[in-house]
Amino acid sequence: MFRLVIDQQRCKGCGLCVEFCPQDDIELSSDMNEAGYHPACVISEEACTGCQMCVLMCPDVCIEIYRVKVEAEANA
Amino acid sequence: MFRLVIDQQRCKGCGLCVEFCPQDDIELSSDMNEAGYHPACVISEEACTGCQMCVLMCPDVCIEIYRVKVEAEANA
Amino acid sequence: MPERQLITGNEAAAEGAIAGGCRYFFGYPITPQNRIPEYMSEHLPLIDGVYIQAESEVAAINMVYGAAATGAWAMTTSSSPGISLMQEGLSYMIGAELPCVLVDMVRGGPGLGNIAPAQSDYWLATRGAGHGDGRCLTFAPFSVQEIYDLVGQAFPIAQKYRNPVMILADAVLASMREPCALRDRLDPPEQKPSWAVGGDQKGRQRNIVNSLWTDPPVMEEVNLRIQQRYRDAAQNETRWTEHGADDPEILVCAYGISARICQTAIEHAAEAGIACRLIRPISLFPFPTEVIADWAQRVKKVLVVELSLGQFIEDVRLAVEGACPVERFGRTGGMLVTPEEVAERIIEIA
Amino acid sequence: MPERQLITGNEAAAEGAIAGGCRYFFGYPITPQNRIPEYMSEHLPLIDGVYIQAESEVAAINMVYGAAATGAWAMTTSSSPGISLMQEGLSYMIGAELPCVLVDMVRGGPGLGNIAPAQSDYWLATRGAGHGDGRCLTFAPFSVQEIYDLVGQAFPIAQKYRNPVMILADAVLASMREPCALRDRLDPPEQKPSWAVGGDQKGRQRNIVNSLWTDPPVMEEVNLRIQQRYRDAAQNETRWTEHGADDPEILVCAYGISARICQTAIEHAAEAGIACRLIRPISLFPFPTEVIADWAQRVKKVLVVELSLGQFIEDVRLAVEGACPVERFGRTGGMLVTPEEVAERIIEIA
Amino acid sequence: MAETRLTEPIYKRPESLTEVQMHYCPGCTHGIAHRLVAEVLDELDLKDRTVAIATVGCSVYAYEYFNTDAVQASHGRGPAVATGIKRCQPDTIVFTYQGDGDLASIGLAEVMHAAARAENFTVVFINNAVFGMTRGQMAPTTLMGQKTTTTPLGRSVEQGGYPLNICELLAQIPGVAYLARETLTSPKRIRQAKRVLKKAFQVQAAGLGFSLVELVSSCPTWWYMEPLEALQWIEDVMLEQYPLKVFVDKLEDGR
Amino acid sequence: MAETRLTEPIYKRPESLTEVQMHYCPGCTHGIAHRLVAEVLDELDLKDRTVAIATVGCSVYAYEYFNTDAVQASHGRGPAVATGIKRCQPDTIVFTYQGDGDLASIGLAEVMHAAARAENFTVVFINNAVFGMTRGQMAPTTLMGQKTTTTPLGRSVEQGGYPLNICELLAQIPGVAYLARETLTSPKRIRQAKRVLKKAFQVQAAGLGFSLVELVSSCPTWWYMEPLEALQWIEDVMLEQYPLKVFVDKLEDGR
Amino acid sequence: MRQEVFMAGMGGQGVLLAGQILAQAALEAGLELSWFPLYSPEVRGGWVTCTLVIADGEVGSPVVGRPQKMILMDGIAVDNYLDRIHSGGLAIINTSLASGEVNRDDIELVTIPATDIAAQLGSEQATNMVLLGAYVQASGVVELQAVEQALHRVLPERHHDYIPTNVAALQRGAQLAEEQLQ
Amino acid sequence: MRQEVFMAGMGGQGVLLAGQILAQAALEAGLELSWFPLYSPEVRGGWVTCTLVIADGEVGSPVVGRPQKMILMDGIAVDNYLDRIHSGGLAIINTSLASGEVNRDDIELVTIPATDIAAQLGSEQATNMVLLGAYVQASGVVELQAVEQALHRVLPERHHDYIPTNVAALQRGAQLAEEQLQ
Ligand SMILES: Cc1ncc(C[n+]2csc(CCOP(=O)(O)OP(=O)(O)O)c2C)c(N)n1
Ligand SMILES: Cc1ncc(C[n+]2csc(CCOP(=O)(O)OP(=O)(O)O)c2C)c(N)n1
Ligand code: SF4
Ligand code: SF4
Ligand code: SF4
Ligand code: SF4
Ligand code: SF4
Ligand code: SF4
Ligand SMILES: [Mg+2]
Ligand SMILES: [Mg+2]
Repeated sequence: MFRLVIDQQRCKGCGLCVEFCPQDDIELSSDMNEAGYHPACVISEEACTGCQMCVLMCPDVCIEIYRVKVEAEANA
Repeated sequence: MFRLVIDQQRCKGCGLCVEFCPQDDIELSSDMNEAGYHPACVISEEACTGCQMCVLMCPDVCIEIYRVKVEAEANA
Repeated sequence: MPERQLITGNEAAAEGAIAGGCRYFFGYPITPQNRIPEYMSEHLPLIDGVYIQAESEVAAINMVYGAAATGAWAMTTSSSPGISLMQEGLSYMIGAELPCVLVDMVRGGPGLGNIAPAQSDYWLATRGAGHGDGRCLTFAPFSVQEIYDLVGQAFPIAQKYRNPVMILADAVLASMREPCALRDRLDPPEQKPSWAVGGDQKGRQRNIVNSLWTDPPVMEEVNLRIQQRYRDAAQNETRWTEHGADDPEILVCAYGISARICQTAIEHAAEAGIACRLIRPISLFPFPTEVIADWAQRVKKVLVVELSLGQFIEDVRLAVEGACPVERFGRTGGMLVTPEEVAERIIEIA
Repeated sequence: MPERQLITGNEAAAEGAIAGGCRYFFGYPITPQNRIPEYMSEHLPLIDGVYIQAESEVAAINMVYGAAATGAWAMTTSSSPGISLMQEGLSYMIGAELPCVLVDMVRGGPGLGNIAPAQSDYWLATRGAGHGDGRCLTFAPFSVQEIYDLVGQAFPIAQKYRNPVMILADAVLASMREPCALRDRLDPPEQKPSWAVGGDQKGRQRNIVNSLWTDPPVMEEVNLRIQQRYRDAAQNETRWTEHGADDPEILVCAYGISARICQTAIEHAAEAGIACRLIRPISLFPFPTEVIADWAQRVKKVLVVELSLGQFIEDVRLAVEGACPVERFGRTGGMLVTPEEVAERIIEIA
Repeated sequence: MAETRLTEPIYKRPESLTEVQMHYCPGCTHGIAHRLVAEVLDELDLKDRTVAIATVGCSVYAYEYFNTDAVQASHGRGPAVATGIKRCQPDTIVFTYQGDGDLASIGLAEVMHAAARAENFTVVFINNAVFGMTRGQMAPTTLMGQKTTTTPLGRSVEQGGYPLNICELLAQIPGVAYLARETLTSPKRIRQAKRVLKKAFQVQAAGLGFSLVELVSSCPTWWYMEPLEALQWIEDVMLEQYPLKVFVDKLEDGR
Repeated sequence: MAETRLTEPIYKRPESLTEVQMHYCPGCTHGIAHRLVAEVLDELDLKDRTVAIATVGCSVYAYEYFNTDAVQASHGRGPAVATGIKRCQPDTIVFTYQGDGDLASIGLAEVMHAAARAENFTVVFINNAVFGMTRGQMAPTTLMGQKTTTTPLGRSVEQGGYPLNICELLAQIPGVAYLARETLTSPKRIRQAKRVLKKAFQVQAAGLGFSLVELVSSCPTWWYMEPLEALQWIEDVMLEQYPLKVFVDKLEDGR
Repeated sequence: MRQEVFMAGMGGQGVLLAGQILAQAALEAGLELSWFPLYSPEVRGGWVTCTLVIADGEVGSPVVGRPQKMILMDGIAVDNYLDRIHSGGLAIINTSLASGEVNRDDIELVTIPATDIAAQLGSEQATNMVLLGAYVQASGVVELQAVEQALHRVLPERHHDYIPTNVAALQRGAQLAEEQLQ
Repeated sequence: MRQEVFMAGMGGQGVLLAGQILAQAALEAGLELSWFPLYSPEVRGGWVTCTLVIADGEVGSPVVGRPQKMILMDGIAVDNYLDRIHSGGLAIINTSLASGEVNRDDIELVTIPATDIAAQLGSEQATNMVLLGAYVQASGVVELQAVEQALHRVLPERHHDYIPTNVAALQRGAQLAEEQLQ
């Protein structure tokens, strides 16, 4: 599983990540950030394939991606 | 027959006309002109074919060529 | 009275030029004067004029040189760094005795600086024009209306003295909107000057436009002729306005946007009981030396207000010649002074 | 004493730079200073230096800008039209607080003018450096030896004040041959200044060389810092020489080649019974204002001799401030004055 | 209960970019180009010996964004400034970042001469067919018919002449060691753009001479388009004038 | 007794040249180039509506030699000056006469942009591989290995870079309507040079756009050669770098 | 009569347009005026201010150190500029984007939740008009109707659709100011 | 001691070289000096002049309005410059290329058919040396031998072949001057 960390203050809501996400997994938030833009946010962490299309397209380098490991708890 | 009129004050004695005359009919004078150059002069008017190679090569536009008509005198 | 429209200083410069008969514009974009080329690119083609976006300011001034050589009324406009690049070209224009009009909408410098208002191209305008003894005739408007008027008037002046005329303004004046009375657009003159190149040359001597004078005595003569024109211009074109008290304690000298600010500042000072007179040179070269010299005899002090660090003050000091102390107040690098600050300073030195 | 060699002013400028530690030269040929780049192209590659023939003067000054940004001691040289083309670049250097040395072998202007000696780039040198409030520190040698010495000294001065230093000479000084004592060539400093870019950046903050200060208060601060350096330079670098009578009737002011001429002229005048003192500014900016002001109190008149039409005289008048009449004598456009003519003029006005 | 752990960052902001927020308009590809250059510097481990040269155009603040030493150069003269730097410090990696106004209009002579001198630095050339910073005037690269603030009726031969194809010009110059044109309109092309940028820096590091990468870029603001629309316009219209190609590659040739 | 009469002048000094003695060094081909241009102006009957633009180089005094209106332009900026003239007076025939220092070094941007704008004037470009007027320094067109006063050991990639081939560059620009390179080394070539010059002016007269003729020329003085030797060097050495060719001919194409 | 008004906000909030419309209204009312903008150099975003001086005689300085009146579009503008209002002056504050609390008691205050009102009227873009309406009402510098007319002059034809909303916004702002000042 | 000498001729006549050789001789004699050329800008041809001031103290002005001494290489030089010689001064005139008649009786005159003499010595190029020799003899500014030595310094190695002819020319010029001045 992958986790997108989108820097919502940096984001200018250009929508390129939204357009190029093959999973349609990003949308623009209806909230505004301080600069007055509607920033991008992930729709479902599950759906993300970590393909980095969003990263490649983002002109403002707002997106970092991490692989998320789901581990059984040690004492489970 | 052709007559070359070489402006000897203009001539800088570069020798290009001399070199390119197919008839070898031009030489540099041993006299100096006012600018201190040895100007070109025609060797034999007869030998000149009017081919204008000298004119074409002359960087200082010193050479004019005329066709010379030899006429019997009117009352001869 | 013609209708007054709310336009920017940039638009006033562009429309003023067209109204004055200019039909040839060559320029390169630079903030804060981009509206001028934009306006020209829109309007000139509609009236058989020429707008060419040059590849650089160096090219622009040389296009103007060529245009001027044909007798055309040509213009370029720019802002500080661009004017620096035109220095060689201006020197050539002066050497070849060619007229043109240029506008410098001064921004904060040096270097890339910023796009805020400044007056730090005073020397560049009045002592500039590159190498050699030539100078630009220089006029400094202080309102949108005056930009419009002066730019239009600059063309015949340039022609008369066969010398570039510089209109020196700044980023505030460029972007400021004020009511401006627009006149009908004049047609360019039909008659080409006798020295102009091109056109039908049959039956007249060929004309040569040139600034190369290998022989120093000839070159010197050209220079003396140019200087004589400057003296003539000093006779005919020296302009200034005066505001304020007839019996002042303090003489305030300022031009352009600073003078606007000082207009209000001396009112503040008057309210505080200090009588001031404001001399505002409109022509910076020729400089209104005499009027300043006269008043300097009669005041306690002179305050020079300039948005630069001691340029304009030198012309004032050259006029005052020690008759009384001359002080400077101002900012630089794109900072403005306010009327309140100037008034305070007046009160301090009075 | 090191051996004296008969070299031209151009060669002195080139060798003086090398002797002073300069190893980086970027220039574009122009008469009458072609011997400088030629000399550099021959010598610099032999000592691990760099000679680059720039495609233009605009490129040359910008190469110097880049070189200076690395902390290198870099130089360019030119003559009047070329210096005009460097105005924007100089303004950038000042704005970015970068040092360099440049030489202007002034020729007759304006425009293409001629290649004869002139001093008509006085304003270009002292009030120039393009747009904005910056200026070049300017020194005017008057002999081949002094060219050699000053060019060498100019590099550490430029570094100290982080500002371009201009050496202002002319076509006579450029081509003149005089005995010149040559010192050993200094190595360039090993230590780069803390602000220099490039090299190994690990473990230090990154350096930025920049003249863009969008925020006017910051830009103003930069300007005030630069002005403070000029004031420091006025304290430390103001240079002049004095010649002639201790109790003069006439004060003669001249710099560079004119001052050489005046040296002999005041001897002629003395023979005719007129005591003169010659003040020769070596530094034109900073200007030796005080010494001129002092002497102006004690003489009948000041005679300014310049090979230009009223440029240098303004600095003298700003110093004299009306204390006594100031007159000008000189030629322009490549004409020289002779000692005899100057002496005559002295006698006339005395 | 399962615990999620963020491990393995798959993509992190490159170290060769500072944290400063870039000032470009939304969707402007300048930002993408910056990121790619920074990634290349990271990957080639050049950050600590690079000098970035910001020029005059929208990217004038590039010196704030690249986390390297930096010099701001006057309009068009970046290649001359780079020459000065590189000649004094040949071991430093130097690149200019120039717009089409900067490089192709006022600075044409400087870039061509640097190429002719085989100066060993890299030019990142952002061709967005317009002067962005100064409000959208015509650039030398503006397309025929394109409306700008100084070609209100569209560029015409009469007023503006023809577009300049910089790569095609530079390809004539033997001092050029690497020369390529790419664009930034899709993930695929962006990846390719990064590859060519990397090549350019490798060519420099190998001392082979002048390298330039032209990136056909967008200016949504002065094209009066949405960001996506702008990318589409590049694909549909601009690339016809500016075909993508590796023009010169001396690294490849030499191997 | 027979009388000889001078009739039929076969060759007379062209009217488009003044009587002023040219100042060029002996054997310098600048003079040949001047003559050819003047002959073309005569033959096309353009003398009375031509403005010649002298630039800065040995040919700076060209305004004294061409018997037309003339403008002396600053170093390298001839094409900008020509643009100003031609745009104000489209019916005037305008040509610049530029050396390789003037055109290819300081003035590279101006000539390329004039070509890109398809400015309708003619450039006569004298490539003599050296800055003649200023004492023989390296020009952008100087050959590899050629000794000049600023390449005392011969031009090398390290110091001077590679020669610039102006025609090859300009051939990339669509605004160019006529473009040819010739030389002046023999009567045959000189005749051909005149033909291409004539074409260039015809192209201008027809309003087709930018035209340029490069003439590979000699500088005996700074090549340190005799005039003939210099011509031979052109043939033997220079033409390899600068092959003779008609690059663009829109007059021909259009017919 | 000489009235100085300073307006400040972020790019995109219509600061300059509001200023220009008021300037046009003043022109049509036969007054003298001078308007100038100062803004940060970003193409989009950044801060924007303008100063408008209206007078019935010569305007004098277009630059004003301590303006009599201000329209402040958001909290940042309030923080940056409120201090500068001339004692006895007037501030119109957009309380949708700023708190109405200020540390000055020597000025008149009109607080309008302009963005909210504009949104209610159908377009947040009309925030500037709400504040302008309030200002015109509070200052009395020109008739509100003159401002409405100026809208037609200043807005390009293609934006005339927005005029009804803008007029409503002006009127609503004026009304609120009137209420507050009573 | 301060001696000013002005030399003038056409390009190619060796005016500058003569000046430089004399300057070098003066340097090696431990004197101060200043030499400067002025010429027309043609690459070849045109007029050439130079001025040399030699002194045993500070040189002062390198520019001289009325030089004490002149070397005039041809008729044009005589026409252009002779007027300027300081009263009581000295002119060395090359009578091969100028008439020896002058309209001044307040100066000393040495007339030498230098070109002819040089030609006799095998090289017209040595004309300048004949005149220089005459000048050195007439002026006594330095020893003739110093000039001969200076030749070695100033001429590039590859031209040292010419030195014997040049020395002969110097000596012949000196001799003729001595004869005339007796
Ligand atoms: C000498 C000079 N001339 C003009 C300008 C104004 N100027 C700034 S940026 C620019 C054009 C920028 O266009 P481009 O290089 O294409 O960059 P973009 O903004 O499109 O990225 C101009 C003309 C300047 N700063 N300096
Ligand atoms: C701005 C400027 N820079 C430099 C010069 C000096 N300069 C005069 S001619 C010339 C080069 C001429 O070379 P080229 O154009 O090849 O002409 P050529 O003499 O070889 O015919 C230079 C550098 C100048 N006059 N103006
Ligand atoms: S990584 Fe790929 S799938 Fe995940 S959000 Fe980005 S574009 Fe969409
Ligand atoms: S591409 Fe970047 S800036 Fe654009 S919306 Fe997505 S995260 Fe925001
Ligand atoms: S015309 Fe021909 S044959 Fe006659 S002299 Fe000239 S080159 Fe020789
Ligand atoms: S070519 Fe012309 S200049 Fe040369 S020698 Fe012949 S006539 Fe004289
Ligand atoms: S103006 Fe154009 S190029 Fe500049 S930042 Fe905005 S979109 Fe990008
Ligand atoms: S220097 Fe060269 S180009 Fe110039 S005139 Fe002499 S030979 Fe011709
Ligand atoms: Mg662009
Ligand atoms: Mg050449």
